[in-house]
Amino acid sequence: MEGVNPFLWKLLEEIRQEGIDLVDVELKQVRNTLVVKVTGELDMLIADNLRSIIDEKLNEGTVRNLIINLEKVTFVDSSGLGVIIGRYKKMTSTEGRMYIVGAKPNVEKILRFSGINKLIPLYKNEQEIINI
Amino acid sequence: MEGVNPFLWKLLEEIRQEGIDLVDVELKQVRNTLVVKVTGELDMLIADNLRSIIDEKLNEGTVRNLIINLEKVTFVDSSGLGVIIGRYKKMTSTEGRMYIVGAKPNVEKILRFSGINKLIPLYKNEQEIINI
Amino acid sequence: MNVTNFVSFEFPSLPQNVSFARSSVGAFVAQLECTLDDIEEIKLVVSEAVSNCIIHGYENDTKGKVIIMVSIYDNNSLEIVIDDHGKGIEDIEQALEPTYSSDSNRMGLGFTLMNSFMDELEVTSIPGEGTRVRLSRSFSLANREAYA
Amino acid sequence: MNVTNFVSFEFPSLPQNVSFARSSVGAFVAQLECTLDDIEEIKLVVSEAVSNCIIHGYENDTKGKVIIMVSIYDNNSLEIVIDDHGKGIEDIEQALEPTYSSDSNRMGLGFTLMNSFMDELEVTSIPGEGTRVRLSRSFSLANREAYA
Ligand SMILES: Nc1ncnc2c1ncn2[C@@H]1O[C@H](COP(=O)(O)OP(=O)(O)O)[C@@H](O)[C@H]1O
Ligand SMILES: Nc1ncnc2c1ncn2[C@@H]1O[C@H](COP(=O)(O)OP(=O)(O)O)[C@@H](O)[C@H]1O
Repeated sequence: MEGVNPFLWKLLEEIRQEGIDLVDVELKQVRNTLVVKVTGELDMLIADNLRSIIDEKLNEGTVRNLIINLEKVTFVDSSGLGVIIGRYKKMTSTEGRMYIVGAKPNVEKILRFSGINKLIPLYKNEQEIINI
Repeated sequence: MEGVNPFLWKLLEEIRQEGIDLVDVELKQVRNTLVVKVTGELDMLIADNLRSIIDEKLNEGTVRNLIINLEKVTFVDSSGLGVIIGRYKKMTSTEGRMYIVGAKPNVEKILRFSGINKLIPLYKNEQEIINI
Repeated sequence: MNVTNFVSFEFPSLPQNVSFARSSVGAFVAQLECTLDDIEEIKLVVSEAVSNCIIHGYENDTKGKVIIMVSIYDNNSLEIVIDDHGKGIEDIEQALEPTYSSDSNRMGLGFTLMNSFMDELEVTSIPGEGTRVRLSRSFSLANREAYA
Repeated sequence: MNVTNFVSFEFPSLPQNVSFARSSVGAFVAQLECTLDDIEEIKLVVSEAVSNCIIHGYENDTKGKVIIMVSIYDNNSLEIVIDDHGKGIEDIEQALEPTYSSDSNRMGLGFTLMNSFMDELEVTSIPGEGTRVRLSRSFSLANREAYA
């Protein structure tokens, strides 16, 4: 292992510099609610990238409520939780609401373990939020 | 790693000595045709076990034709091919016929690469053999 | 208690190796008699420990090395040791406190997760030389006996 | 041509580690720009080489050690080196012949598969000391460029 000018590392650099998305994320804004649907494993590899994608949108100033859809997330660790909690702080600072929907049992277990569910309510799906 | 008195190794020993099956295999005899349906990865770990399960049945003397159903086999290497070729030699020595059915594309690729398909015809499913 | 199987890995401190490390260790420990949930928990603690080596130990420098050693014992237990040769930890007691993090963007939850999902967590470190995290856990043999 | 990522593994010559080895290497090489079929082929050659260490190198003695080193290069190529400290090979030329096997129950297809599915195969051995198998393969960058 000599020098670090790697193929994949270059890709990561590009991501940082040019905003190419490493994380597979879908953004959908319905009036003042932003829905962020992430696919894959929420760990340190994608944390920075996911954070900046969401923040860029939030900084536009048109988002009041944030829904994180974790339906297609198969793994989350504390780096992933950090991104979620960070967005929560941002949302409450502007008096917005935040929700998490669709967490699989293993992901929900970690959300509950960390106590995040006491700050950000968990729902099965987006429909369930509209019905409340 | 000191001494080898392992949990799993003990299990492997038991398999050898007591005939506990490591390989997930289903045997079905219809008149003089034996259908062997294997599940999992056909490598050196299960090769010996699979070989003795089939041979035990063949040695009963009631089997004339042999069908190996690979529908649920996700991987095969030369240890697995060895078991198949060995059974082929056994079958031809008693003038029986042998067929392979249900190989997935990646498994079929290795069967063709090895030339086994020139000795043992490949079919989609058991029905296709009956129809010939 | 004898070691029945063992694997050691060594790889550079690249972020994409966190995912590789947890899935490889997960594949290895699958030979224990344990549930899929147990394996998910093992993958989580490995993810935490390896992320710590990269983020804290090497401060995101990708030229560091991470070493993982996994041992499986004949009583259906396992030990995972994760080493880095990074900057080390000055105050281990403080590092182990729930919610403590030296990085304001992080949650300080890594060691808490390791502590909760494993039976034992032991951290040793020499500042300037590196950190060793030793994790162990044993699984009941109930399932295994039910099969036999 | 620079190494961009690297992993080395060491584990005992137990049959259950063949499956672990091929799936771990498969997970690691998934970071190359290549197809799922390519990864299947890599898993196959690893399975062959590791089985050889256990069956031939250590003659099924489970106290041996198998070492695998995988390097990924910035031109989308990879190198896999598989070492054992087993009995070694007296006549490498003969061993490489298609269908040659020292074991009448085996097909002598291992090296042929490695040769066919990899760009390069190099076998070095010292009888009584061990064997090294070096495999390499490069993948086209076509896909990668299509994405960029
Ligand atoms: N491998 C390591 N090398 C150096 N410091 C570490 C390492 N692992 C943990 N630490 C220190 O311990 C603190 C607590 O770690 P942890 O509980 O995992 O939380 P977090 O990773 O969120 O900071 C870290 O903030 C860091 O200061
Ligand atoms: N790691 C090894 N150590 C010792 N001998 C080996 C090793 N790998 C291969 N060989 C020798 O080379 C021969 C050919 O290997 P191979 O083509 O894989 O076929 P097979 O495994 O079916 O015998 C083996 O039969 C064995 O004699």
